[in-house]
Amino acid sequence: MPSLAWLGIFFFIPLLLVLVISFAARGTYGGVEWTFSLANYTTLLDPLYLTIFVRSLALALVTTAVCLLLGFPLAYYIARAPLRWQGIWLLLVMIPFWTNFLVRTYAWMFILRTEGLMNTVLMNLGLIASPVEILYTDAAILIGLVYGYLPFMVLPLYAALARMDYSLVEAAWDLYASAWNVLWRVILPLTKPGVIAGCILVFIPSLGAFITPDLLGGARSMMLGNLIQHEYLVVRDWPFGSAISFVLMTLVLLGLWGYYRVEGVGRMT
Amino acid sequence: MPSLAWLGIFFFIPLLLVLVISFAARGTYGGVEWTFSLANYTTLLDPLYLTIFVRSLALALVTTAVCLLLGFPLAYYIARAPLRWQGIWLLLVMIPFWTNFLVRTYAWMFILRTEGLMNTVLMNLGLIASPVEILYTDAAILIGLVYGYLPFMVLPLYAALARMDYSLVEAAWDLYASAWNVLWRVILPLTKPGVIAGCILVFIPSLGAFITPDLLGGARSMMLGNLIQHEYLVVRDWPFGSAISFVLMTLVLLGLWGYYRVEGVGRMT
Amino acid sequence: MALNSVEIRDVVKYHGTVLAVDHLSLEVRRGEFFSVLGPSGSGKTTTLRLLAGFERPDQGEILIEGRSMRDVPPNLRPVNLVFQSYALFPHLTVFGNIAFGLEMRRITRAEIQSRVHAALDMVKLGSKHDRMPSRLSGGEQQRVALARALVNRPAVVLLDEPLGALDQQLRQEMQVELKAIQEQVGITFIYVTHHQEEALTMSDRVAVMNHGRVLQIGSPQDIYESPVSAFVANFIGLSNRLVGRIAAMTEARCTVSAPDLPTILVRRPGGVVEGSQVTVVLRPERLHLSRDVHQNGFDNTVPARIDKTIYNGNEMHYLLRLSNSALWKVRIPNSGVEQKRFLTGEAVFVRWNADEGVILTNPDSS
Amino acid sequence: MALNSVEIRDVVKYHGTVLAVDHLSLEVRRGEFFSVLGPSGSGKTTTLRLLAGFERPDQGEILIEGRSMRDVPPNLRPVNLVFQSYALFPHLTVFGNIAFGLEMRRITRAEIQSRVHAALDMVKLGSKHDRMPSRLSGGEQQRVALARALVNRPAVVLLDEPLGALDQQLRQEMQVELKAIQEQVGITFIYVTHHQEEALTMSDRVAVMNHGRVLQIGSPQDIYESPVSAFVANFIGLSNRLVGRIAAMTEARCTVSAPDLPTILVRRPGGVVEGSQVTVVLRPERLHLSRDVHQNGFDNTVPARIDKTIYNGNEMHYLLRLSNSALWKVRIPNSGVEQKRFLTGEAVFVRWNADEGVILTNPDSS
Repeated sequence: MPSLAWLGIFFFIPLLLVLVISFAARGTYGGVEWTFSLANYTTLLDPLYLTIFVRSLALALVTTAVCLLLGFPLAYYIARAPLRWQGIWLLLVMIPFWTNFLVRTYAWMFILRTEGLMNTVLMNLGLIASPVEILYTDAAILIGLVYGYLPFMVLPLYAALARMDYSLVEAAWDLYASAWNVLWRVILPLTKPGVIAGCILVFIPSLGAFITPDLLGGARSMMLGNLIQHEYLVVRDWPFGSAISFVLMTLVLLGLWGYYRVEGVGRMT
Repeated sequence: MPSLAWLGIFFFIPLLLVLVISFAARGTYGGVEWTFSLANYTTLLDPLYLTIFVRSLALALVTTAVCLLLGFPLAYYIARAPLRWQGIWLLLVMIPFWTNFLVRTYAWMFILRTEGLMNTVLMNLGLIASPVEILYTDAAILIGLVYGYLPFMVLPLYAALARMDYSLVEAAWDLYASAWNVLWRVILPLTKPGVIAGCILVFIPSLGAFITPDLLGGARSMMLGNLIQHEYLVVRDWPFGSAISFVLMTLVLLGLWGYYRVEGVGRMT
Repeated sequence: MALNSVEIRDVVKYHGTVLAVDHLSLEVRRGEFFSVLGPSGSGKTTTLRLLAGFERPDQGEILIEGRSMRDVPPNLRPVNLVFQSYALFPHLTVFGNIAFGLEMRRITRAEIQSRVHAALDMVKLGSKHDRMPSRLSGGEQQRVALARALVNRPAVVLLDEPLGALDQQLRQEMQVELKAIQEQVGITFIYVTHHQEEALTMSDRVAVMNHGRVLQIGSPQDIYESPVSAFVANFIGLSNRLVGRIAAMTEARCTVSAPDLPTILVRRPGGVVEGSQVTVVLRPERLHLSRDVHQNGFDNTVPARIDKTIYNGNEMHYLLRLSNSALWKVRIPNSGVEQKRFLTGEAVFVRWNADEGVILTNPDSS
Repeated sequence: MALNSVEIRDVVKYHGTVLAVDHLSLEVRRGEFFSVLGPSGSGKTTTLRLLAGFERPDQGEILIEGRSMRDVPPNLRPVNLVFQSYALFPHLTVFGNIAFGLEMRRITRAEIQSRVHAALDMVKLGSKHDRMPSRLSGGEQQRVALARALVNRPAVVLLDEPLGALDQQLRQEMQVELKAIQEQVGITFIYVTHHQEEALTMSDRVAVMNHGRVLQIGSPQDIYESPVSAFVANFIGLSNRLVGRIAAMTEARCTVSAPDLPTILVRRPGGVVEGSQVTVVLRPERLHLSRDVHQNGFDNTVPARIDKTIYNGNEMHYLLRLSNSALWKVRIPNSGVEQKRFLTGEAVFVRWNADEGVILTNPDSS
């Protein structure tokens, strides 16, 4: 197949290059010195970097969980709405996607900062006495990430729920299942591919995000995305940046491969 | 609906804020001075900015077109493959998505630069005599954008093609249609929602991209995304950045609304 | 315990502005095989969904086993539904599907085992308990759906066109089997269908519905032999119609005269008056054809011409044009090689006995 | 011009390792309504797809109008297919669907107009030319699919179970209509179905297929009255079977003896020998029942017991247990109110004439 050929070149050469560079060393003035060493990978075992790894994973997981908890009822509501409303709802959900990522993130800075919109409104309403400090905390990063990636959760969930045969829900209900059991024993198993797809689509960019933590996070909030950005743009240690990136990708692909082995890949579509 | 309430707050407040800020003025030391003026919008009519607008639109359109031309045959091939292969193919197509955007872009820098991988290979093969200058041209931006956003084109195209009733293709063939007419009169009209969705998903982030033009584009390659980034991060003229962003969003939404009026939104799903 | 498994009392149900069920009252006896027969849009499926609890009546009341179902959600009702599409859980095995209802009711694991296997044996699927539904044939899926309802031993099993997706031959086999299973378990079955043959062959009683109302309730024989309206007569099998006036009456019979036709002798129904307009309904298989006007032994003889002949294997269908230009159908069993068949265009005489005709006084109350 | 519209010469087609069509040879005459009847997996749909050109034979040749179709793609073949699922273009109106083939062949706009409207009138959809297919009923969609094929005036129209998605009543109406349209236009129809009644009522000739091979080709009467194998007999309607040996022969008849049964008189077929084992096939509607052993006028009488009775409106189905414990079916038309019905468990006599039985010498060549 000619398509196979260009796909291979176009898709895999850059990834192979990342792999190769990750075994090289930083040149004196940045750039790459073509030696072979595992130093970049051993450096990653430094507690400094392991901490960043764990913090980033935790934040990405929490982001994914929050998106799932918010997105599932929303997607269910849309999928059960009259057909002519479904499209309009989906457009609305996509709205954040239509604006520049940077601009959206700045909007959240305006909202969350100490003398920002949220505190002003809440204080004027008398709900709080003194401003809540949210900006430059992990909570602010979480809000920014959820806002940015919720559409990626809702769309696959919607697709799975819209495709689900609703008579199965009725069948479970008829067969003595409570609302909780209908959700847990029927809806979730049937829409699992959509749930997994949504979680992947949120988890991966959350893990690599650097603009949101940069702008909304505190001074100590170095995340994996920032670390890679830092190595590439500031320190100009591309080999080390590549190594971080490659470990990340490997972890993600291993997770997917595990899922594939358990579930069969046909269901992922 | 409680879902309506949180959706409204969560989704629209940040956008409204962008709109409000776009009518304000830059404070002396950055930040926002709360006056009302249309100055930010009139500034946009300056030929300097109009040129950036047109250049960005053109590059985003070309990116979308190239993604469509590459993505359609690929998606068709995947959708007609045996079911068990479809999932594997989709995973492969998603590969670029699994790596950090920054890292991917740097990989293209290594490949495209004058003494880079591509020129080395082509010169060693004797296909070219002297290195081709691609890095720091619009062509490099194009390659980077296509690489980054092709998965967003392939996925909705695949979904539309997989859902298409293949017997309609056979019916057209049976009714004297040539391969070209089958494509043009049957397959494309039937998968139009997927084509539109794919084009939107590629066009919008292409228009707002700033990392790719920043790294792969030349010194004179200021794009809309860079402009917004520049206004926000360097000049710190948030009101002007908001105005650019808002105009962009309005254009996109008008385009969508026009499509909705013509086609009915139910089909977009 | 109540005598009736199900009582529907004056139930009204709107879908938006459409009246789906119109002051419906019905009683279904315990252990009965009761069919609700009607065209699509007649309200029969809505009736079933009201019984299952997926929809609530706008007015009226539903009692199951003498207990009001007002505000009782589907999971607390003693009924189980066999869906038209089967609605088998695709992520569970055959066993898992059938055990689902028992697990939800927290039956012990040992009892679930024995009851599910008994149900599997009843529907002859004992060996396929660990298959996924997608690997079963349509007929097998149908059996799993039935077992999934029966295993719970509900008061009533509701069946929504359960044989609709099967092809003709399998459908006929399943009719016999379904009836046998119902007789064996003794559970009340309420069977919704638009297929008249299914309703006639399986049911103890049939309710014919149209436009949300019940037109007639009775045994299959009642419905077929004595339809109360032209709609029922037409919906339950083929029928020929003749509109005329009652010209004379004796104690047992009456004479109907229609333009351009000889007078017709029909059994006299209750409550008709001389001179009133009536419709006579005749089943195509009750008519006889001959070339000879003088043949004896029939009360009525009408001349006609053969318009079309259709060979059907076991019988011939003839379309006839009568002298009043009405189009009638006649079905004659093929009695073998020596049979004389009639040809298109031939002049023939249609004959039948007075008792074969049914007089409808209300021309159409559909 | 060739006499035959279609000739299939020794065609073999594998799907992977599965033999879908096994050395098939067929000739279809010009203007004929030809049905290919078989169960699913019999190769009938593959045969149709080979004719349409969607699949290529692995061996053998196909001629349409005397011209070899080797390497001719579907868009250049003078045939049009009516799909089982209709396959109407959902983005085109009824007019656009029917005009599609004409537009592809660059017919002038004026001629397209007149031909499409003529086709619409033929299928009685004149007023719905600007509807989208999704707004049509199943029967209307079926007509559009037919018109879309007929409007091109192909040499052959191929129909793939076109009535499969319609319900019983509509299907019977469409059978009559489809046959009338075919007679009107005079185009060769090749009709694929698993539905024996459709094949019998509409066809000039029927080919019965199984396992990729043709078992019998003939008129509907031939196939129904003189099946060549038990598979054909069973597939074309219900049948009762009796296995025995030829005990004696006269010029016109032979006597068959079977264990635990009286000897049976049957019409003598060609090529049987005394003592050889044969299967006698009897149609359920050709049998008569009585309580009285001494009734005259039939060649054969066999005692039996009623096992099950099924009321069907127009007829009674009886399941009988014979003295050799075989299970037979008998169909008796309901002849009205005065009729004596038989009850489950009753002892009866089954009677029939020698000419009603068919002797199969090859027990089963399916």
